[in-house]
Amino acid sequence: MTTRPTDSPVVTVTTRLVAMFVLTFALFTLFHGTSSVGGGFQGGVIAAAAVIILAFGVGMERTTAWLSPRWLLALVVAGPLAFVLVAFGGILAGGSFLQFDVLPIPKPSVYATEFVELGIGATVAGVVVSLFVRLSGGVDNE
Amino acid sequence: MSVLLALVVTVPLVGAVLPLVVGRRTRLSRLLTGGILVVQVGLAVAVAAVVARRGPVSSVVGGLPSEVGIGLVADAVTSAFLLLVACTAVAFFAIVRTDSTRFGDSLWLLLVAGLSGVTVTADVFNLYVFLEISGLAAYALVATGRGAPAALAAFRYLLVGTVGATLYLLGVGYLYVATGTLSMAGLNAALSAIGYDSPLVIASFVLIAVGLGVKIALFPLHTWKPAAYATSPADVSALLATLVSTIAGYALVRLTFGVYTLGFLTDVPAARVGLLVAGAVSVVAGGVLTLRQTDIRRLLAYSSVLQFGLIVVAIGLATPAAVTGALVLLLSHAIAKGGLFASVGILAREFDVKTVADYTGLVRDAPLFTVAASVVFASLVGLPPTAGFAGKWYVALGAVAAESWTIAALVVGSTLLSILYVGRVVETMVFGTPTAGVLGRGGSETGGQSHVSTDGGQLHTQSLTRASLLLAAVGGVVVALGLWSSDLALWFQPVVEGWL
Amino acid sequence: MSDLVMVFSSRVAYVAFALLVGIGVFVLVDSDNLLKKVVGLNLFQTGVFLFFITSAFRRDGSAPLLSGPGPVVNPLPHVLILTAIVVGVSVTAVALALLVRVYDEYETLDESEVKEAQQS
Amino acid sequence: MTDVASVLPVAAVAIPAVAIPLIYVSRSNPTLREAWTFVAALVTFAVVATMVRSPVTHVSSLGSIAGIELSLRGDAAGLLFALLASTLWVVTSVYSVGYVRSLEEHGQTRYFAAFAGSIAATMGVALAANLLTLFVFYELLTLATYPLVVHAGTKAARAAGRTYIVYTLGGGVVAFAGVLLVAVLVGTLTFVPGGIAALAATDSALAQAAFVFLAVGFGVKAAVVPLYKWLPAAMVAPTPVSGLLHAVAVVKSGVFALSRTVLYVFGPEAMWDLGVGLPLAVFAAATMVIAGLVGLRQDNLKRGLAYSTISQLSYIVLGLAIATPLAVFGALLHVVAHAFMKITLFFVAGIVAVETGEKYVSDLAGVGRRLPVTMTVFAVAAAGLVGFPLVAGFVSKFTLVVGVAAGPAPVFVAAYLVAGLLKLLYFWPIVYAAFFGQRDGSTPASRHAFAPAHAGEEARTAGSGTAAKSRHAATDGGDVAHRLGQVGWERRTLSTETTSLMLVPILVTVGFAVVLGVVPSYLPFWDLAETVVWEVFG
Amino acid sequence: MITELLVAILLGLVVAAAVVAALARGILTTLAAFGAYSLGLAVVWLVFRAPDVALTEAAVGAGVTTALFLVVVARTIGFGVPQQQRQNSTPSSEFVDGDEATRVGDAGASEGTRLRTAVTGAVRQGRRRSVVVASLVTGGLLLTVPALPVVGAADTPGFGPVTEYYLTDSATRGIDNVVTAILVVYRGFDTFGEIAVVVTAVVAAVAVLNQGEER
Repeated sequence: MTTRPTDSPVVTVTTRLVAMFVLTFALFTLFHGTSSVGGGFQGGVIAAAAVIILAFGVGMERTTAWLSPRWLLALVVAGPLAFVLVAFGGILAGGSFLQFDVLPIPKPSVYATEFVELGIGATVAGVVVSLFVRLSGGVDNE
Repeated sequence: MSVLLALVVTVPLVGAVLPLVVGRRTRLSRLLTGGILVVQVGLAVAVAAVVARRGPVSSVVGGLPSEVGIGLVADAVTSAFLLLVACTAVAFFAIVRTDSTRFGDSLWLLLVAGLSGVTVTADVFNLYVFLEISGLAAYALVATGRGAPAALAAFRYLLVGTVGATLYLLGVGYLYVATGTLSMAGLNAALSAIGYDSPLVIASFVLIAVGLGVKIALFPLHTWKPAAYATSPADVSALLATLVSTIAGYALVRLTFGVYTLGFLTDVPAARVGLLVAGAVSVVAGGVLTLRQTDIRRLLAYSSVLQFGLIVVAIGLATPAAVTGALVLLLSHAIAKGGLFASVGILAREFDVKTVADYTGLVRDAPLFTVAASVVFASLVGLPPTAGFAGKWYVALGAVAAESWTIAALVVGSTLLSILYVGRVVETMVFGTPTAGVLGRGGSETGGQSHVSTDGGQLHTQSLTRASLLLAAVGGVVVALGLWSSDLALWFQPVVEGWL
Repeated sequence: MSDLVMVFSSRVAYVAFALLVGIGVFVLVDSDNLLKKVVGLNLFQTGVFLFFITSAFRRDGSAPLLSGPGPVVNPLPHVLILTAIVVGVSVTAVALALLVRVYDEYETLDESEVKEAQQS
Repeated sequence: MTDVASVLPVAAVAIPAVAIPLIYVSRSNPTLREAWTFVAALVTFAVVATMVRSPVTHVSSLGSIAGIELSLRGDAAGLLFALLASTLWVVTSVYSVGYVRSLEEHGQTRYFAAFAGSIAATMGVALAANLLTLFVFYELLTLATYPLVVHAGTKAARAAGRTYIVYTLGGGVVAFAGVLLVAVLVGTLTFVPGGIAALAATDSALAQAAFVFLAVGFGVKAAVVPLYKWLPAAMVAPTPVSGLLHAVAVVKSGVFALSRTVLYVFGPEAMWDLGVGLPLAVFAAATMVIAGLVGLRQDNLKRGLAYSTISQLSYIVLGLAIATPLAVFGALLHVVAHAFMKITLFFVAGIVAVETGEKYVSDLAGVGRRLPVTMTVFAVAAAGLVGFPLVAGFVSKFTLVVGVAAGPAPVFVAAYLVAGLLKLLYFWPIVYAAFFGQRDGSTPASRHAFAPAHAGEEARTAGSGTAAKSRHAATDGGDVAHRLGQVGWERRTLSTETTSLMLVPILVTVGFAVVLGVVPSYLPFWDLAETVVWEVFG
Repeated sequence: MITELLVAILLGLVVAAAVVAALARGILTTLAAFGAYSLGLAVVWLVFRAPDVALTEAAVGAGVTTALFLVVVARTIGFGVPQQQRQNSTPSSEFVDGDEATRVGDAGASEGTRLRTAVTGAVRQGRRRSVVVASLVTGGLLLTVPALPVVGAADTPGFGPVTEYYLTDSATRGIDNVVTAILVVYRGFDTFGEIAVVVTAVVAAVAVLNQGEER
């Protein structure tokens, strides 16, 4: 049933609007992880929720058409990559594994944390969307 | 140096991404995975070398104060299990795994990462995270088996395994509420300060022990194991049989003595009795259930229930000899069982021999296999001079030293339980008269049906040789480990003494 | 007796935690529908989450944001549960994937029917 | 004697072990395969002989298991047993070739390989320097002999194998408990002549328990009542196996382990102080008499010999239990004497089976005509077992009786006399019937004196029995005749009665038995036994 | 006190939702109850001053998890009418049994999931066993409740030096949200592992489904 496109333009438009709004909210959550409520998980999951809403509203085929498997894979890989960069960055900067305050950037803890959060958000979003697509029997992300 | 411990986890974890990004190039994926596994062995060797030279190493991720950050630690015992994980993973990957898929390769690495993480972490919550990584990878690996039963077995495994992990998590919660810390060293100190007989501490121990008991597959929490191991592919069942329960058992040892300490077992006799009873019940139930199995891999899985019962009994005894015995048994059982699952799995895959009856008269077609299997089985039974005997000897020594006569009788008598099922298998292999060529070779006068066509003869001979040589190597290892068990015990000694 | 009432009424959230875990276990053991077992697993896990979040709470505390006023609740259990929630959804996803396969093979997700199918 | 690190003890164990793969790889070439057996047997014998002649004690270490060193040490007691086993392996190898070839046995490679493995384990038992090492090889011996017991592969053989394995491994488990207790009590397992001193000073209840465990555990292989059932069952094995393993290697390993326990772990004095010497003696005496009585009723020749073995083993155990210097000396001599005599008897039984297809005493009346030399040898060996002078059994038995009479419970002398009488009652009719009986049963002597007809048993074991007979009948025209209705035996002479591969071995073993009976100190066994007694009792 | 009362009421609702999810016969009812349950919990988290967890719970529990359930139900047993295959495989007589009337309420329930329930005493015995097991678990946990600190107490070990460190140090680092600070900076290794769990999940799911399709 979720894979069947809905005919009603009202539904389609509404879900697009809602999805846009949710996606914005997701990004907001994602970027404000260090200063207020939110972070990578929350942002990532909400972003994925936007895609899911879209899929329920406009149909799975049309949703997945927008989703490039390559991009999804890139998203999934982003989190571990961000972690590894920061982790080994800490070592290269003379600190220890995954040490933030030695990184040669301004406000290292804050920005490095933001960076990692972005990676987490990307991975979570990518994974949840992939899972949703695969479980609903849609096109796989290979 | 501190980065070494982090690398042991990070390398396979990040490496697990590589098979995903190479796309459909299966060979490349296999090559990369193999490479990472080799690197992992190197890392484990490095850790062992450092430990040998300087004693235990520890570090805190992120260069934080130890009580704040997540600690990693490696001592003599840790390094032995790290080596076990790394070596087993690469050996079975190279020898037993034939049809790699990139997702499977990735899961393989994730399992290694999770188990290595469980081994080196010094933080009880961090342990949960790695327990879940290894768990998820294991469930999925089981489901890579062909056919419906594999999916169902994996699903049941997932349900039970997740319940176990969640119970463990809840135990961690109780510990945290009682102490306000999650680091093992911090907990060790805090628990003795607040008193071991606090209900929260006892509750946490029960939950953690039951949670890990699921992964260890103690009776009656073993239900996931036989089906999962009997339906998964040869390589997977070998890997899981070697590592999953073993590392959980190691975690139980580590937590019992590193966190709760002997003081807890002394102040709360019920906890010790609980461990002893749980172990004893597993020994007996495992022994009895093993006798009733017809499928060879289910039989092996049930035999693990018996073996881990002994290990838990040894933990409950909590004497230096018994704990040494538990560690030796963990290692020896892992190697023996892994080798058996691998070779038996290869035979099941290539020749469709799956039940004990299928092994009738195997010696004619596969004499080396039969002899090697007998040696490995002897280790499971605990006959000298194998490693299994050494482990049992230490445990029995501990039981006698503690004057726990019932337990001593159980440990010594468990040999008889094992002999019954092992004897049946060996006798079938050696003296049974097959109705047809067992492996579809050599024909038969009665014109019975062979299991496979003779077309793939060459390939089949190869895989039989492979299975036989693997098992022979494992047999050599269990005997060598038995003959060097004193050195192994000496290697563990400082750690065990530190615990007790 | 009234002591006991006091003890439990001051720990209502912990009582609820015990109940939720129990309900989760009940569904896990009782349900014949494999899908529903996964729901039970989720109930079970969230019950444990309740334990953690409750333990972090302090009566006069605010959310663990430094910009906020006054003492804050304990942030660490929140972190642990954030992690655990993500772990939980991951497990659920894998469980569902397995069920898709089980259904493809047996054409049912009813445990007793699966058993029958397996035996035949 | 001083201890010297040496490879010889390891070599004694390793050479038979190395022979196993060699035997296996040359499986397609029977001559080469058997050559390996001979070479291994001779080299092993040479190694042991070198140690016997050497003025020093050879010690070698095999590493350690579970914190206790695995080491081998060629002391007097060990060499006594090692020399016995290696000598008889040479003889048995010759006999085996003749036997399996004559019967065209299946699985000959497995047979020879397992045989070599059994010898390796026996050497380990003999030369073990401590209780754990002994236990390790004791268990290995069980595993190595199992394939030989079930060799026939028939249902009966597999059932016997199961009985064998349950008894012996079960005994191993009990012995394991004993080893464990000793380790915990005194922290060492190394053999000390006269016993580990610290053991006498420990908790006597635990020390008693340890002794009981060890005695029961090792008593299984020594076939002490009531743990003897496996031995008659194991007689389904091929005859050379019965001969070497179930008259020498396996059962003597049990006896030898028991003597190590008594003489080198607990010490004779401590044993009696603990109050466990008397019960052991009672069990031994009971075994002698019971086995003698049951043996009388056996019509199957090999089973009868098995019961005789059970009885004779307890001669030794009783000597050890009484533990006066002379009794121990007699016991050690009897280990040797019984080995030579009993292996001879088993070999004769094998020849009878090969040449005539008969397995039952009641079918053997008059067989002395068909197998004159063989049956003469049988008579000599039997006389020795009964205790006639000029054969080995007389010397050892006499020493035993004198030693026991001088001990704390002289009443046990009676057991030896009764058992000797029972032996006479068993062997005399067989020998008499063989030479003076008639196959048609026309004289009273032709029938078995005490056993009922074997019809019932024949039906039970029909599977293997008739197979052997028919195979035999096809190859030997001479006996087909009597099967077709002719009664009586064909008369044959030394050169024609059987293959020399089988005849020479029995002549050699019986020769040894006679030498031991006439000039007992001529062979090194006497000196070795003397050294042991001197070591233990000071 | 207001908070306590609010918490009690909310928890009552949450437990009620859980009971509905547990006892509902149809899978759709169960899932609806489960969604409500998750939302309720999210509100509880808010009241307990855990906004980050609340946000995640709402998005994951009520959102993603429920959505995943829905697509899988749609793909497998379906929501309403019994499956075609089922009618082929089971005799129609099974549809007629005494309990049918009680189920009419669950219009959207899958018939298949309840075919066999309530037919025989064996099932009832199974249910009794489930109740016993669940009661034992709950009872065991309730035993520990008196030993737990009073809800809202601030003098527990949890508010010890470690938490103090987190609060002061993340202020020095300039991270306002302490949860984020702990998640990434102090317990980054956990989060690393957690990312790995997520990746494992997708790899596992794809591997599982691929294997199914390869048949």
